[in-house]
Amino acid sequence: MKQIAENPVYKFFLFPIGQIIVFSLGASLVLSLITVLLAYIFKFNVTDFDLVERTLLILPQVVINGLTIGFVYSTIALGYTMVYGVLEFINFSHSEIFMVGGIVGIQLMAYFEHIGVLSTMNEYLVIGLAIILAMAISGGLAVTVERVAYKPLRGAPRLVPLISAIGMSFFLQDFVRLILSLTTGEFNVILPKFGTFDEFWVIAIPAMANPLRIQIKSAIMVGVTIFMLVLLNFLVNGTKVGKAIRAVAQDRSSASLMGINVNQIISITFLIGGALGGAAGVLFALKATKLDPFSGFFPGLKAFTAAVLGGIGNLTGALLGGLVLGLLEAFSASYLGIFTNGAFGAEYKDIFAFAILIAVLIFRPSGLLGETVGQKA
Amino acid sequence: MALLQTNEVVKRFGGLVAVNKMTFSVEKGRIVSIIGPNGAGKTTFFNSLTGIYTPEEGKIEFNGQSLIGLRPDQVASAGIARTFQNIRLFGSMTVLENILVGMHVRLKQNPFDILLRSKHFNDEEKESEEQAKELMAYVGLKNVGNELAHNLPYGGQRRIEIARALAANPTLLLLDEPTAGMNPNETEEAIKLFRRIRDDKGITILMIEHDMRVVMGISEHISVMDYGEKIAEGSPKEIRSNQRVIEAYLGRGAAVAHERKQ
Amino acid sequence: MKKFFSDLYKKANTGIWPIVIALAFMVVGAVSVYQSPRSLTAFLILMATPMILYFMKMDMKVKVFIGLMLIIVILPVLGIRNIFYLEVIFQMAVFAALALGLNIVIGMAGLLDLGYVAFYAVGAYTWAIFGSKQLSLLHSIPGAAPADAPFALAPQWFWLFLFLGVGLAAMMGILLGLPVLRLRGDYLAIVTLGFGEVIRVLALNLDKPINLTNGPQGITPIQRPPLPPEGILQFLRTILTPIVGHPPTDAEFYNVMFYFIALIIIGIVILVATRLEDSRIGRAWTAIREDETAAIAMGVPLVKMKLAAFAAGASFAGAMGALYAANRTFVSPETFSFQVSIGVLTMVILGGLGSIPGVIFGASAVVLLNIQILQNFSLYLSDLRQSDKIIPIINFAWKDLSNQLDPAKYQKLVFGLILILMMIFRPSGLIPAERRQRELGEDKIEEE
Amino acid sequence: MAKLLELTNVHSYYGHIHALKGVSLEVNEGEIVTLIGSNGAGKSTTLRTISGILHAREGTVMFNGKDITHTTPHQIVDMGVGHVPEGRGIFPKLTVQENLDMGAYTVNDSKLIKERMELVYETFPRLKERVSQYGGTLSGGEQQMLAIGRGLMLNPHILMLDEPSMGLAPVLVDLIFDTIKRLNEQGTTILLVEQNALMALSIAHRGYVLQTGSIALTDDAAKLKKNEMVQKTYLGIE
Amino acid sequence: MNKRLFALLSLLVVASMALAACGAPAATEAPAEAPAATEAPAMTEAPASSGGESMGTIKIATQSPLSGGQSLLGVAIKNGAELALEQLGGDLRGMGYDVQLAPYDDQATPDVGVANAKNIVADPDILCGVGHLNSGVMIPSSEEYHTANLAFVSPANTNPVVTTRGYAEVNRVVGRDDVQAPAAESFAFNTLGAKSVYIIHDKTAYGQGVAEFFRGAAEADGLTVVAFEGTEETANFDAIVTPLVAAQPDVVFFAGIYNQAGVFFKQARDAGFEGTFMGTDGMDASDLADIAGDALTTGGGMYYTTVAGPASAYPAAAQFASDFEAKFGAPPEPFAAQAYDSMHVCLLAIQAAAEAAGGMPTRQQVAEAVRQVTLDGLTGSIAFDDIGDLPTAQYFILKVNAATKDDWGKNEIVDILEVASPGMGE
Repeated sequence: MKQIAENPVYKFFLFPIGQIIVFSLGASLVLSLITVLLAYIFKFNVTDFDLVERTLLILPQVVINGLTIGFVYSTIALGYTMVYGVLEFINFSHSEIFMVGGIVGIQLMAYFEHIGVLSTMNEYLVIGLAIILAMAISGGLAVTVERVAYKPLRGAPRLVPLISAIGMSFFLQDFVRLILSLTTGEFNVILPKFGTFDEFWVIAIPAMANPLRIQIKSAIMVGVTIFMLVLLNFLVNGTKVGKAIRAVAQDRSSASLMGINVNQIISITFLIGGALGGAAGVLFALKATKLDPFSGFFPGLKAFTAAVLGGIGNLTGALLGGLVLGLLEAFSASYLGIFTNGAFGAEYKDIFAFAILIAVLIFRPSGLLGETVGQKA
Repeated sequence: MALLQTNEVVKRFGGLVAVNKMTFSVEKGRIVSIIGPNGAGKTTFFNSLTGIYTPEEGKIEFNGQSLIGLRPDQVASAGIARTFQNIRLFGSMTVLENILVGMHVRLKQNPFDILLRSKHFNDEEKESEEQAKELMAYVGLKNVGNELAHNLPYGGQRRIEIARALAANPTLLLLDEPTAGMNPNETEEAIKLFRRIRDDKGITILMIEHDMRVVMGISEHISVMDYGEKIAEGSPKEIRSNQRVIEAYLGRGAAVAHERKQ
Repeated sequence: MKKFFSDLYKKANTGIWPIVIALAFMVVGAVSVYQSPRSLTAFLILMATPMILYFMKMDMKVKVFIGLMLIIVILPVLGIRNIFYLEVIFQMAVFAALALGLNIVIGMAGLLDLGYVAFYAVGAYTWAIFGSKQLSLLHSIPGAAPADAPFALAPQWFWLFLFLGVGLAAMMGILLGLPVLRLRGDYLAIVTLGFGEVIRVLALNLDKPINLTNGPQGITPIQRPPLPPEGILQFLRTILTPIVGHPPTDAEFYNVMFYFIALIIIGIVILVATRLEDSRIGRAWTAIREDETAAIAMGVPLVKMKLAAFAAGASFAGAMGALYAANRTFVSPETFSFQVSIGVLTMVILGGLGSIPGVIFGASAVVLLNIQILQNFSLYLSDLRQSDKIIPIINFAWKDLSNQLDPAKYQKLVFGLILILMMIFRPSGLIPAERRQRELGEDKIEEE
Repeated sequence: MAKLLELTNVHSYYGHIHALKGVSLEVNEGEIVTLIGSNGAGKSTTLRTISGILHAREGTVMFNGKDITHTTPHQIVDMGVGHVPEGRGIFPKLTVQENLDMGAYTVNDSKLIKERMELVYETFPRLKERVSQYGGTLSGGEQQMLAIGRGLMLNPHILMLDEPSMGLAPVLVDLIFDTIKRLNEQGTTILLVEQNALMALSIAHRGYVLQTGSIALTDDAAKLKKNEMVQKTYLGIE
Repeated sequence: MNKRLFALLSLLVVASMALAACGAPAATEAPAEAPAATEAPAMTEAPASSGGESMGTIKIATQSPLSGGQSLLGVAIKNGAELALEQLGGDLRGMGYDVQLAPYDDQATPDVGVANAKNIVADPDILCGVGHLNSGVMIPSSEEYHTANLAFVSPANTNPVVTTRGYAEVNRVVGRDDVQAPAAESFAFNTLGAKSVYIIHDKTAYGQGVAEFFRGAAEADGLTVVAFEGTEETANFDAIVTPLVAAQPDVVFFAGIYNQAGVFFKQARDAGFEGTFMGTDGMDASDLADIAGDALTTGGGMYYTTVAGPASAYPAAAQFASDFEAKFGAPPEPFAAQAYDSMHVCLLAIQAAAEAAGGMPTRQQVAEAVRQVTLDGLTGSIAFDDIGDLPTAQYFILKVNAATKDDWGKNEIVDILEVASPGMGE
């Protein structure tokens, strides 16, 4: 058993994937069961159609929707949580780093379209290039932001870097707008149309009347995020730098006594977090098809919530938190209206998400996977 | 009856038993010390007494009242005040305010008094300010009432902590390594101060201390802890010659030196 | 250089000089505002007077006298000539009260609250629902309000609802506080943030099943408290007409009235905040912020004190919410967005966390920056772009400046930069917190 | 003997607190030097100042002939100064193996790392049984072993140990002290901060007594042990 | 001591900055009470090319969000007004007035909007205004315009309350929620023959208002409302789309702005919705086609209602679009044309009032003149009834034939509906 646990293939590949599968299936299953149960209870409330039937009809789709957005939240949440882990502060401008990644990705595709190669290039190559460029630029931006706005504040009271981060967030929004306005005259950035991502895979399931339809786009989003998560897992757990990051997060002064250049590691952390945010930005852009300098805010807020839900500072927690939040959102938005006969609708999904968050934190004050002894000494 | 009586108190952290079946008592009006190597569970025991930790097992009775399950502020109201091993002052408050916080439990002003600045409020504030000044003088602090606590030198901060603890008019005073970091002169003065606190004010003192001059100099009773357990207790003389104590704490060297001296 | 200024300051701060300077600023400011009511410079000179009064040494009675002159006589009169200034001061007061409330929660008790705007919303909607026609429209479709629906209450009820707003907001504070007290730092931050969003989303959505808030349409008209009796107004008109150049209208009187209500509330808020700070409760809050464990060991009841902080902080926002609803005669969920919570937080930290004068100054500075200085600056540049002027050295015509570079569009960028720079160069705020110095009858240690 | 480490009139501060008030001391190649003193006397501060976590505001710190007063900690480590901090500073959520890896962070020679690792496991066989356990789940004694072992991974020129006996059972204390002695015999210079003064003085060559931020006394260990003030204050001997 | 010195110094710095920044306008400003009398000296530098003697400065304000997330539309309003002032201000300039734009940023928040309103009102040079974008800002701000008799023409606010308060100064060149919605519903029910509709709105006063009235009309006609949802989501509509596709309504009616709706349309079509999309005048932007792509032309296609005639029907509109793009580098967003028309109304009114007064008109005169203006604007013929609404609003129902931005001009009018303003209330 111990042998298997130490095997790198298991440790860095099978285990994390297994973990992701367990998390996503587990969370989906629990929520699905609750929903079906509720459907039976509310059955008599709805007269127009059979509630249970309608519930089951859309259930697979809702789960897929939830997982798709959940993985994106997880990827952004990792950026928050990594920075929190090493510096213990909320990097408010991470949502803008994410937005920049998305915009850079779209702009690259738009450039390919402009020079006329977009339709001839392999579509997956295009996405790959966009993600790589976005990761580079977002990562670089995150490092720059850290150097300019946070590093001088190290050791200051904890609210000080928070405000600086808020200032940076304002600044970046308008700065991106300025650049976009100067170059394109407007600041809606629209994903050019290419490839076959909007199409669906239709999988017939014998036991069900309706086939399962998975959009290729969703599959790409899930696939790439899982790949990134596994990569991150390897980076953090399997490499020297990753160990150094964890060491710095756990005990900064001890880490420096090991000869670790703490400043460098913090920069690397921002680089990785920013790069993840950038990749998430491109994936999100695939789904959203349109971004503007302000579209980072809400996904950022959600991802931040996910990070806290999972236990901020805990990488696995960010993954779980993102999945749970994404699923919760999908379920509440899809079913609230149906169950209450229109009295409440999708607009209550945020209330729902936050109510769950509060409930979770009441029982587990440090999040789902957070340390129970919340505070570091 | 003892002022403070604990019975088989157990405190665990995960698998680690930090305090193991501590049965222990403090008679009213005495100065009692707990000694033991660093990490022996002394401070954890203090924290269990004051409600910061809730022990998993055992009884703690103070003045006939059980302290188990009480919150730290309730323990403080019951008459136990304490200082901390690594000074925990309210650094950005003034020295005077620190002492006033110590009086929190016995101030009677309610929100209306505060907002309306009633006579009661003004009288009470004035009185407590006077008392705080007296306390500062009592512990030997001069001209620092308006200084921010974190601006004071080390010895001064130790004194504020004691003054702050005394401000609550406690029956029992818990001192956690009160002379740590003091030079010999300061330590001498501290010893005198502890004696005075007990003699003038009749406050019972329970302390954790490493400096043997202090421990042996003023304790009337000493308990020795090691590995969360009480391994010995008795008068200073008895402790000094206890083999187990020497091995666990004072060190074999001490035993050797001790024997040689005898 | 530095020495020169500090010597100059010392000289200016002794004897009769402070009074002279204060009066000079006040008179020069007042006259120049009177002469050119739209000049920002003139207004800033006038607004420097309270700063001078606060910072420089002079007899308390003189301070109070000059201060009252400014507040009761000069500002209202100038405000009638240009009601914008009354609005600026009104908003300063509203945000100063919010910032003071948040300062209790964050600055004094050390609890990070990112959803503070919720309490403001509670206060505002309390009066908005009862002080408008909404109660008789509970079953109507939002937006289709019949104009002839009756008001539920007479405008005088505002005064009661001012207190109800305070009470309700305080209750909400406790309600929020109860479940989340065990949370620390950033967990608390995210929960309060969520709470703020929940309140806003509720305001946005409670137009069904019953139409309580009228949804995104907002509630209007909301009644204002009645003006003083006509006799008094007539008297004031007679006095003021020659001074301001025209008989003041009712609308202008309303502005003045709200100015005074806001000032009275902010006065009470300041009084309450300072009195709380200087008491057993305020000391307990600070102690909790500094060291929770030590505080609780000193007998400070953590739960009670934290709830008290939430309640006290919330109540200030509740009062200002009710006043805001009456002043605007309109509320809608847009006013209560997360950005407002963040805005108030920046005021608190920019001014000086935990420092009452700092927080007031921070709120005033941000309001001034936001609605006047940056706005005027961009208007000025916009003027330049429409003129034939040329940037001297590089010989570039303002006209040719790209439309995309229009500075009016980048206020937030400038604001963000200011925040970052302030935090780097002045992390403890514009007027950092200082502890109260008492007369202890001790030998004073001389400053070097 | 060559001077390996030399502090000259070092003043260090924590914020406003003047923690070291002109400390001068030296450690020669191959020595065990101990710093004794009560809690808060500045022993740990001295070590922190040497390893660069804290920078002296006045005075100089020389190591191996180089001025390291303002050098960053990771560079100082790179020069061969190992520091096992008070409270051990174990990374609680890294495994024993990973903790040891961290100790060799600046070492790039994998063969050397392997050698050192073997040495550590040989010295502390208990650690070998716990390779894949998290640092935080170890007992106090094991953590201390891990901390010292981690310090050894660097193959330091000088190893500074802060309270290695803290919280340890007598048997373990003996083991640790034996290990320290053995390391020294193998050529590692040791600067030892210890509250168990007698124990420390019994293995050290020389000692310094720190009181409230300054050196009160320095002498050969054997002589210090007999010093009346030392006996009274730190050894509990009347 | 040092801190206080800093505070004082920083104050001086702020003051001197403000001096530097605002010295110039402050110097040319005239005292409030007698604008006309003291204007002359300030105008010595009026350009000679304008001909005639200098009569003074007239400013026309715009207020809309120029920064923040809603600045896309807010800037469109400012730009539309700016273009109109440039192109149509000639007449007033010919009369010797220096006409300037004073753009204010209301940041889409009522606080800032009202403060700016008071600032605008306090500037005696400002005689008319164009704005706002958000009803939530317009309603409280217009209280100030009302008390100061300052005419404001709204290019975007469709909330009935804006005009039903009966203020003589508040006007709009757009329809009302309760006008547009029934028009759209009638088209869906009668022309498209829809049996069921899914209503979705953007949770703004505008979107929700239209949506509510649409629902009212639908219920009256017996058109089944499958669901009524509001959402602030802008990127990921999966959660709404999934039940929508399961319900398969005939029509989806989106009341909101194109940059949110476009994404929604695309995702709904991708997920398998086959019916017809409908939208409001917030959809009238070529970018919609770029965002939604062929989602607009496949399945049941897409229709939207608008008060602005399409470029094909109105040559003026085509000219406007190209001028706009030439000046600002991007095609006009929604409400740019309306802002252009609003500015046009202001200019005509000031001109008429100035001619009538024989000199600088008062605000009251301008406000009265606004109500007399009739013009054929980019967005149809404009005139105002006694509360400032268009007496009859003409709604074009357009069928979208564009899957890309460039084809936007191919949209065709399929119906024109004339709806009378309901006036003050029911």
